[in-house]
Amino acid sequence: MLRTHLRENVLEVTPTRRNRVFIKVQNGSHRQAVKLFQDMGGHLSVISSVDLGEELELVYHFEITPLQVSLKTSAPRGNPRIETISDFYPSAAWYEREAMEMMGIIVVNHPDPRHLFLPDDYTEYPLRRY
Amino acid sequence: MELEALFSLFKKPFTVKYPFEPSPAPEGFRGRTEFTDECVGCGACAAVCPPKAITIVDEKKTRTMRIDHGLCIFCRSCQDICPWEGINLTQKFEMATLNRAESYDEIEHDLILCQGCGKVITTRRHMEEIRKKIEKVGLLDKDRNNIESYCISCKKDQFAREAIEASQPI
Amino acid sequence: MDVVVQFGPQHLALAEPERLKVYAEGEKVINVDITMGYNHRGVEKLAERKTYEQDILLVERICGICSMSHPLAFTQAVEDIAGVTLPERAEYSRMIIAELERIHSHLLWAGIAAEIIGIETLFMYTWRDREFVLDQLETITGNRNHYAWNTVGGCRKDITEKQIPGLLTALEVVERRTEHYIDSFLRNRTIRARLVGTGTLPRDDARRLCTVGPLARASGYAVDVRKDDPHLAYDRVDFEKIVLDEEDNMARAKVRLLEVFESVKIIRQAVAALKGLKGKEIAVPVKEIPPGEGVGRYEAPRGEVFHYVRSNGTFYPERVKIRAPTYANVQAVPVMLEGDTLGDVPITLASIDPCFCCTDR
Amino acid sequence: MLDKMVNYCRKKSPWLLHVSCGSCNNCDIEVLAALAPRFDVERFGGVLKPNPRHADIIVVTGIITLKTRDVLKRLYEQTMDPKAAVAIGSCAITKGIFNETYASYGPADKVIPVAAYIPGCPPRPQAILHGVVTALNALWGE
Repeated sequence: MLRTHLRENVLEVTPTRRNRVFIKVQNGSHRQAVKLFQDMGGHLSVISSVDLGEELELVYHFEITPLQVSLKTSAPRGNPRIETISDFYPSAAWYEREAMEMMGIIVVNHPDPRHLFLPDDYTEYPLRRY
Repeated sequence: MELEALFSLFKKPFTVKYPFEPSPAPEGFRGRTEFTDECVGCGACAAVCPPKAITIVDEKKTRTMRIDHGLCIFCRSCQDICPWEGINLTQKFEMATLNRAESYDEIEHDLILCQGCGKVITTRRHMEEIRKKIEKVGLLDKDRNNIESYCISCKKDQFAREAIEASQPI
Repeated sequence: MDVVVQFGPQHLALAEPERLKVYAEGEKVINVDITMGYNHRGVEKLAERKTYEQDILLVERICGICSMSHPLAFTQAVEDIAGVTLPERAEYSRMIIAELERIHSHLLWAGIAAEIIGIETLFMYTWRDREFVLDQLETITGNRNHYAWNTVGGCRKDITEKQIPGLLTALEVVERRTEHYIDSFLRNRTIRARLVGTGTLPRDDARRLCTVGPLARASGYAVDVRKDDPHLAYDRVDFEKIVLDEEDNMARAKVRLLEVFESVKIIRQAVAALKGLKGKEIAVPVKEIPPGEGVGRYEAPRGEVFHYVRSNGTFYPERVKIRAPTYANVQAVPVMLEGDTLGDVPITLASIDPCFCCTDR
Repeated sequence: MLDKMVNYCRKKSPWLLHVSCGSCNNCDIEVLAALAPRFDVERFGGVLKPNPRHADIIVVTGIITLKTRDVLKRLYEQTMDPKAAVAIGSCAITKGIFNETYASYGPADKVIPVAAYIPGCPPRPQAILHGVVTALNALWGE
């Protein structure tokens, strides 16, 4: 169903055990997908950030009973800009704040881009691997 | 609640009399970690220890293995991995100390050094145990009795030299 | 924007260091600003430097009360990647420890809540009865809180026949005492005055803010991973999902105390099942963990614990993401406090059973 | 003579200030459990006081995280003399399993002087009682 909505923006679909599907979409079209999930009554579990080397990835984990969907989107390391989804899910705001301070992803249009866990004067991104 | 208070009047106190009476830990409690006499000094415990509380220091001909009780997290990984039952978690829990430097447990082992290059091979006890195991299987080469006093790279060299010597036409 | 009241980092009502800025107008709370991070230990980064076996012990030490839930979610994720099926005996014994933990956590919460609203007697009583559960955990696992029970593919220790009678007696004591506590919570006028009608979280807000656990269930939003996405042997035992729709602090207290009975029910069934599985293996060996991604979820006492593990085929995981239940729930605190009085701040904050050490990691 | 008496009185009523500096909550709970009916520190006159001005003994748990260092320092300064700090658990003594983390300044004795150490992860409440009694004996005489 997602394919019909997003067409060429879906890059990769990998199902795993236990009803979970990992879907990779192009940066920018993730907002459409998230809106779709919200209309379907999805529950946002968490947003995790991964350092892939050349790209920084955000993984949005949703639970849309009975299916569980993990939506991935990535941005290049030099300019890691990904648009916020906190207007759909208010609880995403904190997860995005964490991704910003830990991984150095710039979340565009974030309502409250302060540090969440680290002290305000901490400038490194501790979770970057490469 | 009122009844509860009334009943409590006639009950034995629930509080343990701990410092005045011993309060032993149950069997299987993960308390103070100690080396036993069975330890051969192989160092498997140091490799699995999550906080790296077991340190190995090789100095001249002795190996000192030391567990720092302040760093230990009492997870029993070392006891599970040890093939010789050389380390175990006792039921002692009274470890409070005023001097941080004295809260450790230590064991010393003799080392075998390579006769070729002087590198550390392993401890004497460990080698004895390995010999016993090999003897059991019947793989021990009677001719080369001192083979274990060389490290692997020296052993390779020696083997190669012997092979060359053997292949030399006389 | 009249008064700004600071709570913490060192505060009577908070055992953990966390800071709340409460903006109030007179007595009425307008907004709450929560500063996190006083407990941040960098577990996610540390997990990348340790092996999977060591990581289980590390994630156990994220939280002292959920010290079974985090390893369960983590091993579930890793076992997912490795494609391991657990032996049945390991499933049941893991479940027993996890449910014992739920009982002691809920009793602990009841005590803390009672102390916060000023009833120290109830605190003493609940913490006394909690000791029965902790004694059992100590004899079974070897430590009162950090159990070191799990390994990838099973358990490290087995529940022996000798330990079962003691376990069943402790359950009886807990069951009898919990009835008494429910009675006290429902009848005591002081407790009712403090709990009924305060800290309201409407059902729509609970859904919108993606809350989990007893907080969501007390607001009529029925999420329970044990039922929705059963792991271990939860689909083979009979228990109920407790959902109330009173939406206030009292409902949360009721949900937690009623869940103690369900846990007792689950443990009894699991012990009976263990008797039928005598002499079976408790762990399957796992040789290697292939590259891949896995997700582990478990219903901790406070709600859903979420672990996302990505492996790259080596002994060390590439990324571990941990979402503790309080992380999702604490964002609902401003909504719950809005319009309440300043005196209700501690109990409303306590009613989500906050575990900031989980949240900060 | 007077000193002896004062010390005797102090030993009979050690008031504890519990400071959690980024622990896993477990040592905190065991400290609380030591106050609960089973172990009951009040037998020795010990009372948990959240206010540093009232406390004699500071109980420190947890690695000292980036944000809590200043808090701990300030609380130690605010406590009245004579005072003593007790580090509980592996984290407060050496950082324990978190010893490679980026988010910590170091163990408790790097920030404040520590009088006694109670190893354990977490220590049993009995071990905490034993540790507090050891510290009291060492500080204010047998």
